[in-house]
Amino acid sequence: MNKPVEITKLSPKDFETDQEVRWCPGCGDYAILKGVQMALANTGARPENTVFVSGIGCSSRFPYYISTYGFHTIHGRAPGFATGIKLTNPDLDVWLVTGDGDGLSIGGNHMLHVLRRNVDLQIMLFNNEIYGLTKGQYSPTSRPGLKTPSSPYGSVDAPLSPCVFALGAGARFVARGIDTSLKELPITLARAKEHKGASFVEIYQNCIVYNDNVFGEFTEKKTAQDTQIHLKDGERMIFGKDIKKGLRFNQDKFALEVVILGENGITEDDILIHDEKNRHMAFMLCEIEAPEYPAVCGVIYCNPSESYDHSVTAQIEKVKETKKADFNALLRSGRTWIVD
Amino acid sequence: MNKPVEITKLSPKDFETDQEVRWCPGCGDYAILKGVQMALANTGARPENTVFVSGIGCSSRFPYYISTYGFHTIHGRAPGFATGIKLTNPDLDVWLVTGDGDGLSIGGNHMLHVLRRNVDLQIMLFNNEIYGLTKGQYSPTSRPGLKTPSSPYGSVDAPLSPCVFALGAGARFVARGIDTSLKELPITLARAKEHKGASFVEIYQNCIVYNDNVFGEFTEKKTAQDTQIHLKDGERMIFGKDIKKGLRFNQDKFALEVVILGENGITEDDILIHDEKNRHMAFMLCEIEAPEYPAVCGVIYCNPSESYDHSVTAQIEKVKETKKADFNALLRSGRTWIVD
Amino acid sequence: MSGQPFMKIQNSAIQELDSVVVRFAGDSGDGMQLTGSQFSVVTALEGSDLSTFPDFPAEIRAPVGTTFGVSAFQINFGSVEISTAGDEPDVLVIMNPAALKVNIGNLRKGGLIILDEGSFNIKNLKKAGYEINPLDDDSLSQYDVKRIDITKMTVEAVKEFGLGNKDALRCKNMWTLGLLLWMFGRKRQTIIESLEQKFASKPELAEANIAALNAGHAFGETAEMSYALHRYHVNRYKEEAGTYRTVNGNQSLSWGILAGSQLAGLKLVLGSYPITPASPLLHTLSGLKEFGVVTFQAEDEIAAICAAIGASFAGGLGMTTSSGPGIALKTEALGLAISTELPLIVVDIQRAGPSTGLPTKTEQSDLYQAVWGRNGDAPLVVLSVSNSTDGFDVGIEAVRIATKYMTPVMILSDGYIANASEPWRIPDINDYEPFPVKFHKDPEGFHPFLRNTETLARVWAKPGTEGLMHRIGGIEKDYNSGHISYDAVNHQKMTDVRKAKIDNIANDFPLQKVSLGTEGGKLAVVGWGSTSGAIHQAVKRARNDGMDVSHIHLRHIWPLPRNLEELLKSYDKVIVAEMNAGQLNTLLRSQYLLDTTLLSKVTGQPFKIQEITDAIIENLGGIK
Amino acid sequence: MSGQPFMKIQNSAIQELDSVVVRFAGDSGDGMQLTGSQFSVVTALEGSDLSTFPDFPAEIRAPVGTTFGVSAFQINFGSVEISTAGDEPDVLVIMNPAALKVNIGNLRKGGLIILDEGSFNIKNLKKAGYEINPLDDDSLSQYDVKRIDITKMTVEAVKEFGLGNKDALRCKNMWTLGLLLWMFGRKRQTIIESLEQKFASKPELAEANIAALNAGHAFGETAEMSYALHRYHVNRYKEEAGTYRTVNGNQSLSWGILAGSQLAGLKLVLGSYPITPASPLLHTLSGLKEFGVVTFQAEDEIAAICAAIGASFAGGLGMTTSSGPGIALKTEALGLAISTELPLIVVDIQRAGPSTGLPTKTEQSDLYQAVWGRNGDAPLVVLSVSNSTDGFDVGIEAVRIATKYMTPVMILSDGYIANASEPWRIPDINDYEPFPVKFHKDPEGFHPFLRNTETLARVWAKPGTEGLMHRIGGIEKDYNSGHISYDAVNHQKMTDVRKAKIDNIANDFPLQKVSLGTEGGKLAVVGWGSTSGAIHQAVKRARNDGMDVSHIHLRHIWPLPRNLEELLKSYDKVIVAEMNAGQLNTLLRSQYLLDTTLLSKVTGQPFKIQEITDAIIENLGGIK
Ligand SMILES: Cc1ncc(C[n+]2csc(CCOP(=O)(O)OP(=O)(O)O)c2C)c(N)n1
Ligand SMILES: Cc1ncc(C[n+]2csc(CCOP(=O)(O)OP(=O)(O)O)c2C)c(N)n1
Ligand code: SF4
Ligand code: SF4
Ligand SMILES: [Mg+2]
Ligand SMILES: [Mg+2]
Repeated sequence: MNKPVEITKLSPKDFETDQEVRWCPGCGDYAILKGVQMALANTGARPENTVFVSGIGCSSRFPYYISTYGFHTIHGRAPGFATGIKLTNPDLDVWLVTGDGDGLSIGGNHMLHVLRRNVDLQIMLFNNEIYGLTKGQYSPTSRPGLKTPSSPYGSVDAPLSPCVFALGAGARFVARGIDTSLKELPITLARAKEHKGASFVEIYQNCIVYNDNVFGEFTEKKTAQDTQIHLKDGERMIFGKDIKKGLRFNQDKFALEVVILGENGITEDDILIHDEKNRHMAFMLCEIEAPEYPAVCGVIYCNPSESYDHSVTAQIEKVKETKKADFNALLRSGRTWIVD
Repeated sequence: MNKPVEITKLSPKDFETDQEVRWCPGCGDYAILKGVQMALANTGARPENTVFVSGIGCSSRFPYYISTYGFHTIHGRAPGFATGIKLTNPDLDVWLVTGDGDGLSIGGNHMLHVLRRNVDLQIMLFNNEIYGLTKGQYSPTSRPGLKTPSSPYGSVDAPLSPCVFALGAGARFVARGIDTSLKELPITLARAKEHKGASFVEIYQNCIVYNDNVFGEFTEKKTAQDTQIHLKDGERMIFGKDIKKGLRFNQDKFALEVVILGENGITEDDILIHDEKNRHMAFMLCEIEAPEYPAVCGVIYCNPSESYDHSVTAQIEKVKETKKADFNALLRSGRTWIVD
Repeated sequence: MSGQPFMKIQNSAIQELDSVVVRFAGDSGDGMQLTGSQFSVVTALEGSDLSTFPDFPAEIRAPVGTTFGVSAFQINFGSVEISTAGDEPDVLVIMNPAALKVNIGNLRKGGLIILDEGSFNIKNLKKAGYEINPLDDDSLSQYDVKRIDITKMTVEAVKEFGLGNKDALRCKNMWTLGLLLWMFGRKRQTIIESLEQKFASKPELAEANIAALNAGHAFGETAEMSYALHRYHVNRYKEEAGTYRTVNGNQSLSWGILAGSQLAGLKLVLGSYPITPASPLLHTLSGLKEFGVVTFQAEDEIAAICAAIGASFAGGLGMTTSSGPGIALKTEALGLAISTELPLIVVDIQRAGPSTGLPTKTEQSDLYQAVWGRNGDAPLVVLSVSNSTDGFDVGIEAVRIATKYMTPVMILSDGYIANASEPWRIPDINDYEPFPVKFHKDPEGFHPFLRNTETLARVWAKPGTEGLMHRIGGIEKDYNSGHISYDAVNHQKMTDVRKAKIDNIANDFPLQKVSLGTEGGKLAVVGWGSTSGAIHQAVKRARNDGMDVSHIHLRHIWPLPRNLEELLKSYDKVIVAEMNAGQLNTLLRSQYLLDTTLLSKVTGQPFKIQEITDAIIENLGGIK
Repeated sequence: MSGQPFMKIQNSAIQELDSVVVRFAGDSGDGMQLTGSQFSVVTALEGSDLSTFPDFPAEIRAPVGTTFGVSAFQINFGSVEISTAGDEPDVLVIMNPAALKVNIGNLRKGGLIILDEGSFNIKNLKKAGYEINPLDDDSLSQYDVKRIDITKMTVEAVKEFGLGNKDALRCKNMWTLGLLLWMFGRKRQTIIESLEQKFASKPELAEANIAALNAGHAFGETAEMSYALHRYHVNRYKEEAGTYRTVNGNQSLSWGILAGSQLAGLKLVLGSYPITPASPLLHTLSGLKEFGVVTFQAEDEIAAICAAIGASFAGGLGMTTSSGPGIALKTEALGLAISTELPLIVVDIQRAGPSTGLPTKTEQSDLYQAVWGRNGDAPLVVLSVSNSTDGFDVGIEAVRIATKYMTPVMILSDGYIANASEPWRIPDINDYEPFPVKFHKDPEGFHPFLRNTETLARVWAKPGTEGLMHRIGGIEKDYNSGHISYDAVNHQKMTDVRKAKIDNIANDFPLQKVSLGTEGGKLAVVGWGSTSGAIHQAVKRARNDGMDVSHIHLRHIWPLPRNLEELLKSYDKVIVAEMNAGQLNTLLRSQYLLDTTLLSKVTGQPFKIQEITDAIIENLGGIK
């Protein structure tokens, strides 16, 4: 890798493998795959320096379809593997693919700690609110009452909000995307890649077989403008087809509310300005939910701090500067005596 | 248990066992043990209907010292056991004792899900920011730079805030206490017991051997009034020896700030009123930290919803009302044929 | 019917068969599982013995037309005793080129192929990886191929209902089923009823499917001559009198454990996490709330077993279900259940490993894990399920042992019998002797590790009981007080008593019987679990051929039956047949120092009868 | 010196001893570990052979004066070869009544007790559970008791430094050490230096401790007559020439694995989670950043092993360390490492089980788990560490095998040798042959499961390499392409090749040697791991007594050495001695059908030489 290589810009197609894609026809995973391939091409990623790590689930089959290095590991544990890879070779660009079951049920703890430690990874959590691969049981993000093979009378579990959880875990980058929003998703993923540290991206993904249209409320193309808000740092949180809706902080209720510009004397000044670095705002934005609020998409929080792999490496380098690595001397440290 | 028993009020001493307490002299666990015994006595708890479940750690030795039923399980898994106990017999009053390692490192996922599901338990997390039992390695709540046997050059891990994590997990009751604050702790624990659902109580606990005085900044009795705030629902968040400090929400910074009544025109009206049911406020209160802010103690968030064990039981009872349990009929359901 | 000259029959006469193996194969979207199970139901209702083997792909819905998207369902039925789904199909029903490609290798030479010619178009051929249409070369010349344009005829048959093309094509399987029903002289009524039920809310679909079914049936009648089709008859199997149903291994096991909990008078509490092929146990029990069953879908396998142990601590019957990788995760907690001596049912529906392996394929490779896979000296009881119906009795036995001896019991089943169905003479729960648990109540001299001197079981005192408050955990306990103890002599004593307790359970097990054959002789084939059918048939045939071979099939893996050593040593030679690299074999050798011969198969597929027959012949020196 | 009439000596003469066992015992706060290790250092520096056994309580700081708060340190040293810390102490140093209570049972009859009379007050006696002061009845009459008011004399000695009472009393251990140094004629200088270093910032503490040390020493001189104290001399042991140090099992193993990674030219990446008694490996390696070692304290054992496997995938040497319950949690991930055929070092420092068990006590009960404890057919390599110094070579060997064969290697050590120290002739790293890893670079015909035809190892191609992008995982892989494969025949082939690869490693292991004795004969004692010292001594003594017995000690647990069967069968009888309920025994019986005799001990304590001697005598029929 020392000789100068001519870097030819790759296209999304260059990131395809020869393996037949084995998701159900119509599965949202196809669109995400395309979005990732676009993001890789757009950001000039090199296949040989890129690693996709996943757990187990439909979503976790992802690495087989990307012509980079890939490790399809075991259920829920991808963050451990990814951490090991990154600590061994911090130059690699490591992506983590997981599902709501893989990443939040069995793998919730590893997700928690990889976010807390801030390991430099791009983490994509495909949230279809269901266990796809095992044929449709409810997951930690499933809505209450959902009838599935393991909840024939309706689930009584309270669902988790992935982004709220991520913030609670101390994530320094939290974003959200929608499988079929192929205009926005590659941009969000590019931001994730650019961010040094753990970038958490929840992607709403439609499982056409076991949980079809669960996000239909706000993914419907026709009404999307009124049901989604795409955040931009430093800009007022205004949305809607007529660009007339906005998010305001109501100090009395101590909560966000949707207001209409021009109604009840609401002006632009009332609308909150998105501040990517404000954790309190991020919590509020992650908590609000359709249909009362718009689905919040794009980069919700981005507030970098030193990444774990960087700190670990830096500490080692610092010690190396002051201590010589002399193995024989190590063995002879402390009290020794000579027999002759 | 059907015959009428004369309930004699028990004293804290009645909750002691004959086992010699084996913590280090001066360990904060002693004070907490006393606080719990007081809370049990005060709330009229019955030893035979009470179960203490714990994982592994110094803190997790707790059940041996309480004369109720007790299960000292394995590292990090107490929430699973407690859930099983509660689902089997929802009439039992189940307490969970864990540490920052047990409950947030290896057991983080179970903590996440027991909070999300809202199982009716009192969860006490003894946070000493260290692994006590294994002799002093850093934990997920240890401060950066801490030198321990496993971080001889200083820890590079970013710490987790237990209460923020709990809120992120969807906890419906979040509180905080201090080991030696024996006036407040039993009250907070009584509130936890009263709350139906998972009650999460972080208790700052001093490990005199491996992390002595790590909370000294705000636990020092002399300055406590200025460095701690004890929340009361519906009351303004005012504190300080002269009752002159208060917490205000600064809309421009979109953050809480400590203000002094009477300075810069600050009046009582500027001070936030604590609302136990407001999640946004709870997040902010959990996030603020000494020394810039006071240590926030007492019940931070309490917003009940149906507990998991209750929902599960109710669903079963509802099915029982409509379906008869006939085992022979079950076996004969579907297609059968007769050979004769 | 393997062995019968299936094809050598007189025209137009109805041929009488002892047994026949039919395999339906098509794309995942072709509804082969439904077709197969409907065919099974009818076959069962008409009294044949049968065994089925659903063989579906790992993908939820693989791309249409690909080889890895092929789904198959095999049924073996007969007027004679059937105990496997059959080595090789006699009849292969093929819905697309990929299905042919994947399944042809296994068809009996001379076997019958019924295929949908309409699906053999260029697109499908390419997807299946055929360069040349196999209908156009002589690659199928050794078989009797019936090329029928099922696609076209189905579309024709349902035309009047105005379905879209997709829905119309979905009726192909019913057309095919109709033809098969005609071939084997089976009635359509049950299927018509179930179609009406299934599509109650969409009557046009019900009608179209029924029309297709009838059309397929009618086709048989009319095309008999032109296509040289034949009809066959398979008689009723003379079973014991009683009410029957079909059941698969996961069902019978779920019900068995529930039955056990009822006989013990305990609330059943299942902690589980979905995993193939064990999820159906969770599904089944989740639907049985009227029995007060609590099912807890935990966040992972560890929480699942911990909740089950917690349930037992609280006085319920804790149970947990999984497959190999999930069972691996339960290892640490299982040690706690052993150390605290709580009853617990652990079910392992084995699948092909190591690691993720082949999740939808079968194997018996978790025996080591079950018997030996823990830290410390940590003995427990291991039982195994031998066929689709056996789970009921094994389940009851497991609960009886777990509660009587205060011990975890591990039940090993596998992916093959989990999904395979067999007819089952439905038992009457009232015929089973209840074994109600007596919780300890007496505070006098109580401590939690007080033991029954006979069973060595400790007392079970549940929270809520006055005066019996106690604390237990995974640290070693004092034999005499139940308190924590670091004492050296005590640790030896406790280790010994834990071992003695489990060893002694052998005295509560029935003596090992010879499943087929004689005590003593030239050769015994020893098996355990789902290999039972194949071994049984192979030994039966060999014995019919005059060979001196017997079949011994183990239900009790640990402790081993107390007469097993003597029994095995009464044969000149012992073959251990198993679907792993030799795990029971290692166990038996270590216990009995017996020079066994291993017959190992690790393909993810069940044994064929022939494979066992070959081993028998080889081991008898080719001589009978 | 066991066996020598220790007490029958002439007054005032210096008695020459071959070896002696001294045990220091006191409260956790009495500094016994420090005293013991300082005494060891001096002893080592003066050239005796030695072996130590720190025996501390499970509690961090148990309440003062309780029996469960007793901390002890035993040292066996001599001019002869020492290989265990000694069966029974000859000299017992007692700092409080609880220490007496806990330790007296093990003192050799006639042994010497030096006790701090000042601590035998009512409060302490009560805490220790003594109703009557044992100094006042005749319970100690079989021993030679020296009652010295160490408390008082220490306080006296340090008075001039103006310490508080607590700090003053903390010097008691140095006073005692001074006395012991006088008794055994050892120099004080090294200890004085280390005290000065330790208390560099608190010179008054340094001075006080030194004063106490000197006072204890002086007391010996002056009180020799009045207390009938004696002096002893233990000569140098004639060791091989070289530079020596003391080392414990965790140190030597940490360094061995690091050495291995250096010889392989790989970055060492440790993923670990603290657990007794394995944590010191994490601690040691965390301090060696100058070697580029990465240590990752994970959130649990699962993440720890996953990070290690990830490290190996990325081209580092992944390593993970734990003890039984933690190893149990790694089971599932270990299956993935086996399935993906990545090198990995897994260290299990065994402790007494099952479950939490006795965390600070030793046992060898994870052998089953190591060899067999996984789902699926999942073979790997298992090595074991036999003493405190052996870990260095075992560590190097493990790395060599792991990287050469692309396989996980499990190393079994245990709590006894983890903490016990022995003198070690420090090797020169340059004497070891490097075995640099050659990563695959060639895209020509590349796929990730291309195998070396000789070793059967797959290629190791690391991310970052151009043209070798590939994807691996736990699903079965095609032998010829490395892609996912659900093919039946392929699964058999892959299962076979995984097994063959591991089996073949036996050819890379040295032939099993007889540690002591002859090839063939009446009796062999087979052991593995930390029992080596006790077996060695017992066999040595028995042979000296003319018995025909040999010692065979295994380092290679799986695969077993290729000549082991033949070797074992060359003896009339084979005893398998192990600290578990018979795990190696089961393994050997299953492999060789050999009718071994088990000598099992499960007390959390190492074997005594005598226990093995008894078994030898019994098995030789009492005749030599
Ligand atoms: C240890 C273990 N437990 C359980 C499973 C079974 N399993 C595979 S994927 C999965 C859930 C997948 O859900 P999710 O992560 O949401 O992925 P999706 O299929 O929905 O994309 C489960 C339970 C497994 N493979 N391994
Ligand atoms: C599976 C397993 N892993 C590791 C350990 C070792 N261990 C025991 S307690 C503990 C950490 C305890 O820390 P914490 O929960 O903070 O409790 P504390 O001792 O500080 O009260 C660890 C790592 C164990 N017992 N079991
Ligand atoms: S089951 Fe759902 S998530 Fe899985 S591939 Fe099919 S549509 Fe996608
Ligand atoms: S080590 Fe720390 S937490 Fe543990 S008992 Fe001692 S003081 Fe308490
Ligand atoms: Mg999902
Ligand atoms: Mg702690």
